[in-house]
Amino acid sequence: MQAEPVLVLGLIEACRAVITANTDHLCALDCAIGDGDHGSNMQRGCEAVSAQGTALSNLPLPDAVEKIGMTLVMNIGGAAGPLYGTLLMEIGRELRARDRTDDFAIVLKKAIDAVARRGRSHQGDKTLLDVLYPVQDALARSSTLIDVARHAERSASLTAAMRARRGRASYLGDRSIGHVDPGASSCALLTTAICHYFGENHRA
Amino acid sequence: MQAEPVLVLGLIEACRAVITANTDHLCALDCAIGDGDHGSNMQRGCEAVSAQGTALSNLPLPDAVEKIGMTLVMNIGGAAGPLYGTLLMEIGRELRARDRTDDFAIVLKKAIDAVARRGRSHQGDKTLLDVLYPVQDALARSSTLIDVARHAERSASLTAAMRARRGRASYLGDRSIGHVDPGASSCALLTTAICHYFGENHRA
Amino acid sequence: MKTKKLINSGANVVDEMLQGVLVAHPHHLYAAEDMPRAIIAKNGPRKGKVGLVIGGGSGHEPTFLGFVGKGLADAAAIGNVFASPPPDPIIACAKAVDGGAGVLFMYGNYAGDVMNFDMAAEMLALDDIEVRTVLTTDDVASAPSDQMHKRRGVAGNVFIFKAAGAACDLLYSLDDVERAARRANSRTYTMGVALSPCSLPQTLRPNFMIGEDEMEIGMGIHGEPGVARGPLKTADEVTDELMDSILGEMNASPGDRVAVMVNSLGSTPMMELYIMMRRVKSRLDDAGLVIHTSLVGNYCTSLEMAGASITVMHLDGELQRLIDHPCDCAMFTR
Amino acid sequence: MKTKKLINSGANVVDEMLQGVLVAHPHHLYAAEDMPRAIIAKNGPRKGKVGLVIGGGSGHEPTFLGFVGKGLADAAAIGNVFASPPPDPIIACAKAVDGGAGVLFMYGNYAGDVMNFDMAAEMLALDDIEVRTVLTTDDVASAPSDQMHKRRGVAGNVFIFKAAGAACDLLYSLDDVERAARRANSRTYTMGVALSPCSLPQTLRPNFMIGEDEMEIGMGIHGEPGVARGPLKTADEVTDELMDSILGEMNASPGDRVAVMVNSLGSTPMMELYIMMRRVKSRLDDAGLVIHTSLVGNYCTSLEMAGASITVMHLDGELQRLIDHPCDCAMFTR
Ligand SMILES: Nc1ncnc2c1ncn2[C@@H]1O[C@H](COP(=O)(O)OP(=O)(O)O)[C@@H](O)[C@H]1O
Ligand SMILES: Nc1ncnc2c1ncn2[C@@H]1O[C@H](COP(=O)(O)OP(=O)(O)O)[C@@H](O)[C@H]1O
Ligand SMILES: [Mg+2]
Ligand SMILES: [Mg+2]
Ligand SMILES: [Mg+2]
Ligand SMILES: [Mg+2]
Repeated sequence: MQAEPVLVLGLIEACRAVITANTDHLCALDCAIGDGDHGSNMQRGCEAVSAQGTALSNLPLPDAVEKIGMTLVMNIGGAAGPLYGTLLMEIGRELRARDRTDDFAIVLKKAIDAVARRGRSHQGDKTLLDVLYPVQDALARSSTLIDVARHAERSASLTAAMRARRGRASYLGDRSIGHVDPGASSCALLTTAICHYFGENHRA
Repeated sequence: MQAEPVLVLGLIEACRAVITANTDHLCALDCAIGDGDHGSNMQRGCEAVSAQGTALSNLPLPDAVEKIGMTLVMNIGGAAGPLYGTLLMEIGRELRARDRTDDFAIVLKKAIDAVARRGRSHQGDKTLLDVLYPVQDALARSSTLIDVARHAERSASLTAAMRARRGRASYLGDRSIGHVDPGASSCALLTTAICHYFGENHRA
Repeated sequence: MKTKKLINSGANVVDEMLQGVLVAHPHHLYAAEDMPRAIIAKNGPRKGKVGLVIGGGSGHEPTFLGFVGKGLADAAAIGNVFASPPPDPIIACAKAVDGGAGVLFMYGNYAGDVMNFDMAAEMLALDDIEVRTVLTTDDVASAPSDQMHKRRGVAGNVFIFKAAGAACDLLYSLDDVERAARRANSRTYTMGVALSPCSLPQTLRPNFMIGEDEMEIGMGIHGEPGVARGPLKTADEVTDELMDSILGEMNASPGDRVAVMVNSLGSTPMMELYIMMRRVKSRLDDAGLVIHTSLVGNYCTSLEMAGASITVMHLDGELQRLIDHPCDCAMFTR
Repeated sequence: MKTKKLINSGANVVDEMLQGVLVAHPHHLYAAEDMPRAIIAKNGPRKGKVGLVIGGGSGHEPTFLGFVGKGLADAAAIGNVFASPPPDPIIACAKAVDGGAGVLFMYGNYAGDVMNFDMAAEMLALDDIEVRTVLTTDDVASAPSDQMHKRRGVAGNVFIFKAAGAACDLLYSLDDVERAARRANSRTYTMGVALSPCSLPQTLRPNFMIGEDEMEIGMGIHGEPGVARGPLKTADEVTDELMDSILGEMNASPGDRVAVMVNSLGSTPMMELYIMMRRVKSRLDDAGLVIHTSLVGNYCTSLEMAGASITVMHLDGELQRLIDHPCDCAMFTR
């Protein structure tokens, strides 16, 4: 199973572009309930992945995805690095472990569970999991790409009502309520960008 | 020669009052061409002298004046302490050394020269000497109290045109021009307050 | 309004800082090969000694890299500003300092650090390097006392790392180092106050807003909000608030000895720290506690944040010996 | 807008600071009897040794009191914020440290300090204590090189005092201590840059105004204006400007050794100092000069002023030995 080079490069660029356009916004969200660096962290990660673009595009898809995860881990650091990194490394490993690639919802579920284990966190803790699980859910229900993206965005905004139980925001207790979680926001932005990219280029 | 207790106490209070009323102003002048503390320095000195009021008022006048000078030295520090302190210590000593107290202009001249030696400075260097010498001059010419005070104030404002050659302001070179010297300003304020006090209480 | 900083580019601050650190401290420090963010003590690691690896985000200098040296940490893994280092430099640190007696990871209890150090430990396990972890949780403002494990690690790090580093230097076994480190952490209490924010070099924008005459008690060292915001008080009143919380946690008896730190968060001058120290002393006197040793200065900062923290380590015989043990680090010598 | 400070009252900051200093450093420091502003080393003065007395205004901590201790200064006379101490504490310092071999006064070249220390020296002469004076004049920004005697003393103090203190500790005669101190001063060059002002505790108002993206090269450590104001540049550009001036003064030959300091004026984080240090090193490399030792941190501050200074001491064999000589001070240990 060889990655479609254009696909991988296109997705990488779509993700990089949406993060770059929202770096300040994500930092501002993180200032409110964290330490203000989530935008810079994500940007650093995306740029490191972009820099490996050509090398990645020649790998089989599972290897490419796993390597993207590793690159995110090693370049983002902080909380976002292990979380997004684990997500992609696990997706890559799961993809490699199975013959059928059409069962992406199951692959994603396993990867998200690995993220939750890594973060010792659960849905409802006001983290990026509160976007990842709903997105997975929508995929499992075979929603349209547009619906998946909408779902991601709504889920991110719903984190505003939550009380943070993990990460820096958890120290605010009730004062975390009323703010969208930065990790949830970046996750929704990435989901939307990915859905949009598939919509434009690879009608699913 | 016993100090007239009321005289000494009255002068001390007159000086303290005018400095207290102008502390911020003197600090602001010092901010422009120095380190911004001249007002606080002078206030600290005046308060230390006031605190000794009763003790001072029981001393013979030369001793009282010398002790005021010593108190200023020991409490002001910085440049103003040795300068104002030397002025008063020398006035006290000169007063003690002579029988006639009416020759105050000569007494003052000797004391100002001692200040200049202490500061290794001269008239025209943009310091309090540029008020002290003109004041002494006016006294030697037996000017009225009102004239002495006017003279002091005009002399202080004339320091604005000078280029500082001593003290912190000297590092500004030409950029010291255009600002009134803080020490000259405090000296004029004190002279005016003293003249006013004599005018009100001891018509000379 | 952007904060003025003496930097070249927001993206390069950490790498350039580390280059400066290495040229300034060539007798104390070097970077692991091909891993500039793994800073190793020249004179610390040795055979048979437990290796102590500390680390965390940058922006808290001299924490962490200043505490690398003989008698203290053997290595520090350095992250970006306010971001945990990734596993790579952590692994490089562990490998460089492993003397066959195992490695102890110590760092502040933050989700990001936990995840990255855990990933590193998992990978090291594959190489048969035994790794233990002791999180520092000294910030009493960050969770109630029945949830100590949730607390953040802040300036108390210095004393806690110091105790653990001494235990390593004295060739304690891994079990004993871990025990001593846990004990050091459990007896160390910090609380801070912030007066003004800092700005990340990437954004140059203040990371929180605070009124012209306000202060925030209990703010974290990355600008995480604290327990109470209120009008700025006098140094004595602020010190009392911090000491009330600390003493309330301590369960100390008259005659007990303590190590004390009054720490600047970055831009608070030493003058103010010593004014607070004076009050700390009178509060400890009132409680009958004896200052065994004290530190006053910049030990765990948040870039140029204004504010201060007070740390009290409740000594016992062993902790006292460990705190007194000499150390020779790039930015800290005892 | 008033600057927020952790103080009790603007009038008491120095006395309260000193009380804090004494409780924090009881093994290093004590105050002369009835003279709380005369801070004496517990372990420094001794018979037959020249006594070194330093001093100046407060607000530059750890200068001056942090450099009192064995191997460095024997005492420091402490003034109010940015104001020379009066003669009284200076005299008390001299009497406390006089070991019969004479006393050396060393302080920055400021009119106020000169007058107060001179008054003290005159009074001590009456008591038959021989006093010599060496002014520090390391600030290259403060006067052209043909008027060295007019220059101010700034962060270079640390190296210059260190060399003189070592000479005292090595029991040099008063003549030789004076000679070494003058040589140390004549070979030490400092230049600084300020980015934002500080506020005196008495007024809580910034002591100068500077634009949101401006810096001032050559500003003094009390906010005295410098040689040029311009737009904020990168760390490398700023370092180059400072190093150009310093190297231009130095008259050094390739292979010569130097002691280097990158000093924060108060609120500039260590991260930025080390970024500058990196560039200092490459400039020294270009000139073929070898860094013998370096200091990076808060050594001579101006309360919470933002900015930094670079000091280079051009070593020779003797200065190198003096700089390497151990010292043990409250806030500085080598
Ligand atoms: N334990 C955790 N489990 C899951 N997600 C977490 C956890 N801790 C933090 N996060 C996510 O990470 C985001 C913060 O990422 P980032 O700002 O890059 O890292 P840091 O908190 O180290 O500065 C949070 O908004 C949240 O979504
Ligand atoms: N060498 C000197 N000779 C005479 N007057 C001086 C000298 N140096 C400073 N002054 C005077 O002292 C004033 C500053 O006093 P002050 O601000 O209290 O001390 P400092 O300069 O130590 O902060 C100057 O405005 C000037 O009038
Ligand atoms: Mg963050
Ligand atoms: Mg002044
Ligand atoms: Mg972070
Ligand atoms: Mg002054």
